[in-house]
Amino acid sequence: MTISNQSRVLLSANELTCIREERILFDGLSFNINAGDIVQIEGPNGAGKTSLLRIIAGLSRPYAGEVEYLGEDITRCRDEFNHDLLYLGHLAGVKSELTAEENLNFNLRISGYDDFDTTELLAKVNLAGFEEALAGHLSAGQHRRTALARLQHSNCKIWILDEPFTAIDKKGVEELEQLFIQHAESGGCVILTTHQDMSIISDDILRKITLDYRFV
Amino acid sequence: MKRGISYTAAFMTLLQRDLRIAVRHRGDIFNPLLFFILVVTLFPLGIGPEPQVLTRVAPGIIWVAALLASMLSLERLFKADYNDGTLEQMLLSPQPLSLLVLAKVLAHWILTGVPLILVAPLLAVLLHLDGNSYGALMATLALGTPILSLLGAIGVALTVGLRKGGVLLSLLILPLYIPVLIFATSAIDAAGLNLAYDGQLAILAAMLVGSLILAPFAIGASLRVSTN
Amino acid sequence: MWKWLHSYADPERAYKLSGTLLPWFSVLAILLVGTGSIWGLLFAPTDYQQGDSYRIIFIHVPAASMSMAAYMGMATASFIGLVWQIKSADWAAAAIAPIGAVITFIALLTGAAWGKPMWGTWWVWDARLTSELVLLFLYLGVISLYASFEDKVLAARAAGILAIVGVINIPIIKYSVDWWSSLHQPSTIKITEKSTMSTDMLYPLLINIVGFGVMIGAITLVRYRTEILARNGMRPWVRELATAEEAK
Amino acid sequence: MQFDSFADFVDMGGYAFYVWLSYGVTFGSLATLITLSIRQKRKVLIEIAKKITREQRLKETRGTNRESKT
Repeated sequence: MTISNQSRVLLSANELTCIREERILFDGLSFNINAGDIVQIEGPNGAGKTSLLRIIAGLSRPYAGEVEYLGEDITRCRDEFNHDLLYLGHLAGVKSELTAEENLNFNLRISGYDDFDTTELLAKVNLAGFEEALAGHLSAGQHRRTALARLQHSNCKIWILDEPFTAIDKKGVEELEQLFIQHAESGGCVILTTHQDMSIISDDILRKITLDYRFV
Repeated sequence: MKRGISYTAAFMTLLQRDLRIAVRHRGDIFNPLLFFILVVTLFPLGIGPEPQVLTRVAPGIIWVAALLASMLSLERLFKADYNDGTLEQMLLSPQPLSLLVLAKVLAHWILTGVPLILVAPLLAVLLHLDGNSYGALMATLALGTPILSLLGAIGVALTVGLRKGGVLLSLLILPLYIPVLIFATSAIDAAGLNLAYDGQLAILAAMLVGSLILAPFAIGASLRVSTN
Repeated sequence: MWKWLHSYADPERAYKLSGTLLPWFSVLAILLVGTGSIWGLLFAPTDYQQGDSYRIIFIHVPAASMSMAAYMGMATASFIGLVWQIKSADWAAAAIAPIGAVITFIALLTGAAWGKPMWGTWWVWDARLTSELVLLFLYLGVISLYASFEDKVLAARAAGILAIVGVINIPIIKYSVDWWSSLHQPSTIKITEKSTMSTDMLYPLLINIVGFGVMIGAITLVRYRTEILARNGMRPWVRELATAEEAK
Repeated sequence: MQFDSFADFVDMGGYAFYVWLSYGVTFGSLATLITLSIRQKRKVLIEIAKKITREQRLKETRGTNRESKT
């Protein structure tokens, strides 16, 4: 199922339980994510996909259980873990009052990078010429691309992406898929949710974690 | 790819970003200031124009108005960042959260506290503040408004995820503001009577140091709850 | 399948334990508060200065002292809940808050009703009354913050942070209010000096102080049990109770 | 006993209003708090019971959907 030639465990979830407003989304969920994995979390609406991603990213606290990064609880090694984590949620983290360039610049610097060329990175996501445009004036797809440009300049091992393909055209999706494969091959891992079918990442290299809608 | 950005650089990045956004959104700076001026000018209309009465109540009026103006402006401290997802990115940054939070609070203070300090002497003239009190007024505002920003930010961080945060916010933070109000106004009163007021200033300074050290942690913890 | 159920069996145990404790607390509370109040109202001697109006002391002082103690209890529970992530502690804190608010309200109101005959006015900005008022605001803040979050796990964490910030601030607020009131009013107000109290006055007062404490404990247990049920609606044992209750 | 008669007791040396106001409000508000707290339990349980029946319905409809699909 996995393409992991180097089966180093990056992340492991340990008996995760998530309860929201007295409703159990999932419980006793355990899995490992190795270097080289591309993992898709799937399941119907309301099954807790986003909640699971946020728990793995350390944004939400699980009701019980823990997530370990290289064998250590992520709440105990938050700085190291955050150093190796790139998370893109439903909300893009792009401010409409700033230009595309300023947004990218801020997002990269706050993650600690200081050697990058925003013009070049924006060109890679087809935003050449939009550097000076206020993000509020960009289209939904361009807005999303501004956020995704961060992936072009990242040495984080763990990418957690919640619906990264939203509002992205077909060609853009293919480019992203290529990027994910490249990232996985270089020893990283990608954890994502999506409702779209992927064309390049075929089922034999994609690992799936399925969440079911629970009634109890 | 190098990732050796220093704490100072991270701090300045966030500070600059907030200042830049505020400059593009000028209303954020002027609305609380306008509110401050309006509240202060309403008081003489309410209590009457006798200079002696106004002199007596001026410190209280200016400080209460400053409290309310600070609260009004605080509401938006984390709101925009929460709504567009940049707050999540801050929480996931490898930089210490309390540092980033401090940068945001400092930006807020520069944008709302400093204009308030600058305009306060003018309003003091309108309220016939005692001539000896101007120094104390400026000193207490300079020491006190950052405390308001720091303590208020805790309340804002707790309510940022809620839809109806406004009234709740005032209930949460006004009790915390009471000591600042008491010591600041009494310092101004003492100055008006030609008494020493360095004791009150020292207490305000102590509160400032205390909240500088402790508030960022409380704000950070609250933000983690709010973005959960 | 339900793996977390076994390791997290405490809610049920806590529910049962508080159920066993509740009758003892209730009986003791009724006995103590009953004795203290009747003794205070009927048998304690009349104060030579204040006449019979001083009999308010038998509820005012217990309420005032317990309002602060309840806050400390709530903050301690919140702290335990936040640091060690013990959910039963969060529930206890949520159970105490409304009780503390009511007790604080009682302390304020009886203080005012005592102030009217003694000082000639319902309200004075006296240090004690003012800090009691601030304490009421702190309670209301915690309660409304807890109520504002849909997810009560988060609500407890948020309210817990606020309660702890409040605890750090209470001494500062108290000190500043004391200092402020000594600055603004000459000390003409004098309440019964405790040292001159006869034992006939002191005993019912002490009994009522303890009684109020036990009573708060009893009400906390009642609310704690409800809180456990409400927060564990997904567990089978609660569901059994729920279906049994509906069938009634 | 400090009071000679019941009327004396009620009068509280002329402070009847204040004393009885205090005691009345105290025990009144405590009684309200206690009854509300006790009633709350039943309310919570009924609430949970309703939720269970809601979930039961949901399960049935979903279950049939799934069967028809496969």
